[in-house]
Amino acid sequence: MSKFASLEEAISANVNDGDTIALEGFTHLIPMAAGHEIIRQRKRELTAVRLTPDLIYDQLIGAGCVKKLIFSWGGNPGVGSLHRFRDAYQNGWPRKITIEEHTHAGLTNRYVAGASGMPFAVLRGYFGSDLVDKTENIATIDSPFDDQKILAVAAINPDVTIIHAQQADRQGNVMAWGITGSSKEAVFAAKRVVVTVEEQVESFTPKFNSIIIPEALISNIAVVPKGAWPSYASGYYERDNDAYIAWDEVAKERESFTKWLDQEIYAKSSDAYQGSEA
Amino acid sequence: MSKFASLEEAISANVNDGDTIALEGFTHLIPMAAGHEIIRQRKRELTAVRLTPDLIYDQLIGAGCVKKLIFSWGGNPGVGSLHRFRDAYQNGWPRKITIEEHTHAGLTNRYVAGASGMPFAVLRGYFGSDLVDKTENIATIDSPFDDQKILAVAAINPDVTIIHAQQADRQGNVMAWGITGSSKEAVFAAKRVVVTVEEQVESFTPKFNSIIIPEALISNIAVVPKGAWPSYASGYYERDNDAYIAWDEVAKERESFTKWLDQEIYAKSSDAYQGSEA
Amino acid sequence: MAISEINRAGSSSEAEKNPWNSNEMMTIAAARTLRDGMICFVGIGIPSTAAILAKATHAPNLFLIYESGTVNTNPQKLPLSIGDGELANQALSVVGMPEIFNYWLQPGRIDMGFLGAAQIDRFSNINTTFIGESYENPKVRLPGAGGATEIAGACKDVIIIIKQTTRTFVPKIDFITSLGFGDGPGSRERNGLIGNGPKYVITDLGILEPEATSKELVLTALHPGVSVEQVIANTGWDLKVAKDLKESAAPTTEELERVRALVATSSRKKS
Amino acid sequence: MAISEINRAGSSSEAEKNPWNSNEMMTIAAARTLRDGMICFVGIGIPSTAAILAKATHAPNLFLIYESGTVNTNPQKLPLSIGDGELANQALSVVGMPEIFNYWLQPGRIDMGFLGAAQIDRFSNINTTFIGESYENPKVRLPGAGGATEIAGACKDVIIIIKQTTRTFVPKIDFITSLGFGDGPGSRERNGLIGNGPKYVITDLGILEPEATSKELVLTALHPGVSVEQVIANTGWDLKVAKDLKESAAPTTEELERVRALVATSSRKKS
Repeated sequence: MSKFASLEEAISANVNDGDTIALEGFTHLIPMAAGHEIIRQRKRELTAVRLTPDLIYDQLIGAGCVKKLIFSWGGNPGVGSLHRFRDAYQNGWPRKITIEEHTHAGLTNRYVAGASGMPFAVLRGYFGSDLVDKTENIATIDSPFDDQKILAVAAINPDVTIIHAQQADRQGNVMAWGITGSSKEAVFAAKRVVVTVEEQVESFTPKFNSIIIPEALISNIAVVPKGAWPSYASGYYERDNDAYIAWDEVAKERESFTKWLDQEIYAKSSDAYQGSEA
Repeated sequence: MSKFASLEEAISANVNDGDTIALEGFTHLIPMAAGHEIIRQRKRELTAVRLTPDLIYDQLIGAGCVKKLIFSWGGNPGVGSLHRFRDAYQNGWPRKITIEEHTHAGLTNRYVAGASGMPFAVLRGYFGSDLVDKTENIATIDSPFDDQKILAVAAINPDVTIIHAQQADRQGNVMAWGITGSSKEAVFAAKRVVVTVEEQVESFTPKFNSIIIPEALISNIAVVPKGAWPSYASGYYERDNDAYIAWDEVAKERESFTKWLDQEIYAKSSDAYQGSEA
Repeated sequence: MAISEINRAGSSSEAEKNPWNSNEMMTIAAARTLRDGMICFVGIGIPSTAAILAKATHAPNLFLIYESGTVNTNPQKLPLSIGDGELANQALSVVGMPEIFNYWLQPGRIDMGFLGAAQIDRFSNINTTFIGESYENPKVRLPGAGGATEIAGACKDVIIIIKQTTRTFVPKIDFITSLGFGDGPGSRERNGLIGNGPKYVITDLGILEPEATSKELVLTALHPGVSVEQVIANTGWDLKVAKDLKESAAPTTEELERVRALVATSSRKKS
Repeated sequence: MAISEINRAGSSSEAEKNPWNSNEMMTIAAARTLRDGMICFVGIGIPSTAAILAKATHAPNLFLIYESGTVNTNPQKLPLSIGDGELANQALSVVGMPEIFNYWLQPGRIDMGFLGAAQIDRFSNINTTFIGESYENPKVRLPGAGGATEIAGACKDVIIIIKQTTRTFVPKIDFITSLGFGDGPGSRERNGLIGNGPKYVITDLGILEPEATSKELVLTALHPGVSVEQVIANTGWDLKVAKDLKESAAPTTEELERVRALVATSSRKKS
């Protein structure tokens, strides 16, 4: 009963309409191919959680998969706006989406609480920001030991968390290294976990700044080389900054986006994924 | 202004009478030589925090350095009792000590709160245990998001945390690998940090399960080979189980302990520390 | 725990071929309760021996976690301390204790947790803190909770391994370190514990299980050669006995050989 | 932010030898505020350029942390995104974001945090969330808080880098994403913030600092070639000007060369 599966199988088996999903990875190791497969399988009514929506959620939103976005920084890093997100939020195209907006510290701690099986986590955050009045799932509580007011954020427990990593071993354990953001917490917080990896290896070799995700936490693994493109996978390929810039043009207009969607997603099969061609 | 110092200087500069100290390391990398130096410098009125008092705090308590012990499991691992701890707690020799007793989960989270600069951390712990009525610095709070009762533990911020690690680089950054327990949190929680290391190296090489303590967090570093003996330092030497067993005999009687104290601590200088001779 | 107990199973024919002692039987009985693929939170001593034995026999994919931070470890010899180098060297990974307690144990991710105890009562509440009249002036000060309180609270199921005598099986324990079923049904829920509580209490004499409704411990199996009277005589309360009382299968030759080989890997000298 | 601004410092002799643009001056002014050994929480863009410049010149032991998890990083070229590979490759270590926010930022361990903004008011409150009438129907939706709210709250000191126009320096910002001094003295304390708040607001025209008692921004320095009138005309409120108004030193040749070399490392194509 191997957990290795095709990307198509992994998404089909673990992502359902109406799910709360978290595709994590901070700038690095963003599971782009998995996002494309969610679009290809025309999943709908998703609540999509991610610190930085980035291109991956701009695409999911533009394709109409998302009803609610939970996030903490919504731009195209180093480039500008996420046009599909803005068009959906401000103009309702292709559908109206709602948002729940946090700070990085707050959303990270929502994952921490979820990973810990707690109803909430505490931080000194949001204080003085107008976000306090706009954001669900935060509350002020009193310290039982002194007179400080503390901020509590509600746990988030995605139905499925999807991450991309560099390697899986034969048993299906996963190793990622470099910037991992809040991925570990998003994995521990999730009911189901899908991992895409650059490659399968016989065994791991030590790396600085590595984390291991035990097979026991993972629902399915798919080997998807370049699965993080145009973000990057340390040790495999670099961030394609040109593609991030090019996305600005693609996403700016509904027509150019729709054309991209048809040509790059719907017209391709999941196993034809090769980031460099898109 | 190098942070490298002799063990004598490092303890003298950072440990004061009346301080709250945390010498961490879980079974592995216990800073035994640093503990001996605290005894040798006859520090007094210490509040000593550690999940497992182990031999190191049995020795500090027997030497009269400690007024209060904060801990979560007080035995000689794999052997039996900590006789000096029991003699002090039950009979007041060489002085009466008070205790504050937690669970591992609770005391670990006291460090987490301290590391986070928060007044407290939350967990689902102590529930149903009589410890709830005996232990300071815990409280029950209400979840603001549902009707769960949650346990809060107060932050602990030691005046000084001391750990042992395998390596320091030339800049004074420290690398430890293998079991590190709650050491990282105890370091982040502390006002001052002393690290003893097996050796200084030019640069680090990748290891599985390693943590890096940046020089910026450290007050002083001392190179003390075998500084964790009779606990162990992965990659350097193994746990001296015989010494743990032998300690049972040494610590059982006040006379044999006093003789040990005179011969092995007071009669030796700090730079004569060689674990294997003790 | 020296391997020096009298073999209580003097009468069975299997025992004549393969005499075993009560520690071995207790270890083997515990190992048999583990199913392949379980995530187990393991302590030092008999729990480790049982878990390693199970992994070497019928449950090769047991996933063993120790509180020291070793995740999915596969020790080839018996660890002598909870943070033994063997546990770290054979682990898939080693993580900090906040991750162990907050991310692994607390959310109910552990299928089976092992606990020992100095005292146990009829509702499987256990004491590892002190023996005597008061916390402040104990007769015998024990190590305390360590990970036990939250293991008892959060694991889906718990196995307690303890030698059965009237000193250990007492009507009222001197201190509740870790909650079993409190004062009976509903007590765990009122205390906010998410796990099911103790599933088996495995002793050198037999196996006890909480009754489904009352949650009171019932003797459900005798180890070979042990009589009900013997168990009752070693219990400090009026022990309930199951109608369909079973007998544990005697240790097989393979089980015994593996337990003994494991114990032989222990390099600990006897003092 | 293309390097295409008119050099505002046309009159100084230094400028004639070494004409610079306003982005360069803003970057260099920010770099000069950093002292060796500081722990700085850095963002992408001018903050990165300033921090790397300072580290390459007068502050070689600057300790740079980025929210992506890179600790004590020493980038040799300009990162284009907050999680750039260069930041990870040149870091002492890379840790998870809970450690960055909970263990590094929250306890007040950071000496200096950098922030940008779309709008700022006289009490250094900043908006990076939206421009327009309402949160629900913004005219322009901006990226939002990211790390900014807690950077503003917890760093010992904060530098805000922003181009000065009447669109950015406004009487009332449309949304307080991150608190500066709220509505004046005592506001930070009432809100439970532990850091001192903004120390410098560095613009393309000069430097503003909060007045010690009122906490209102005061123009304390002009960049070379800029007039007070020019700054006032680019501020949306009645700007206070310090009595001892200073002039920033013109960029040195070394500063300019290093800034330009850094910017040249950026491999980003202009679209």
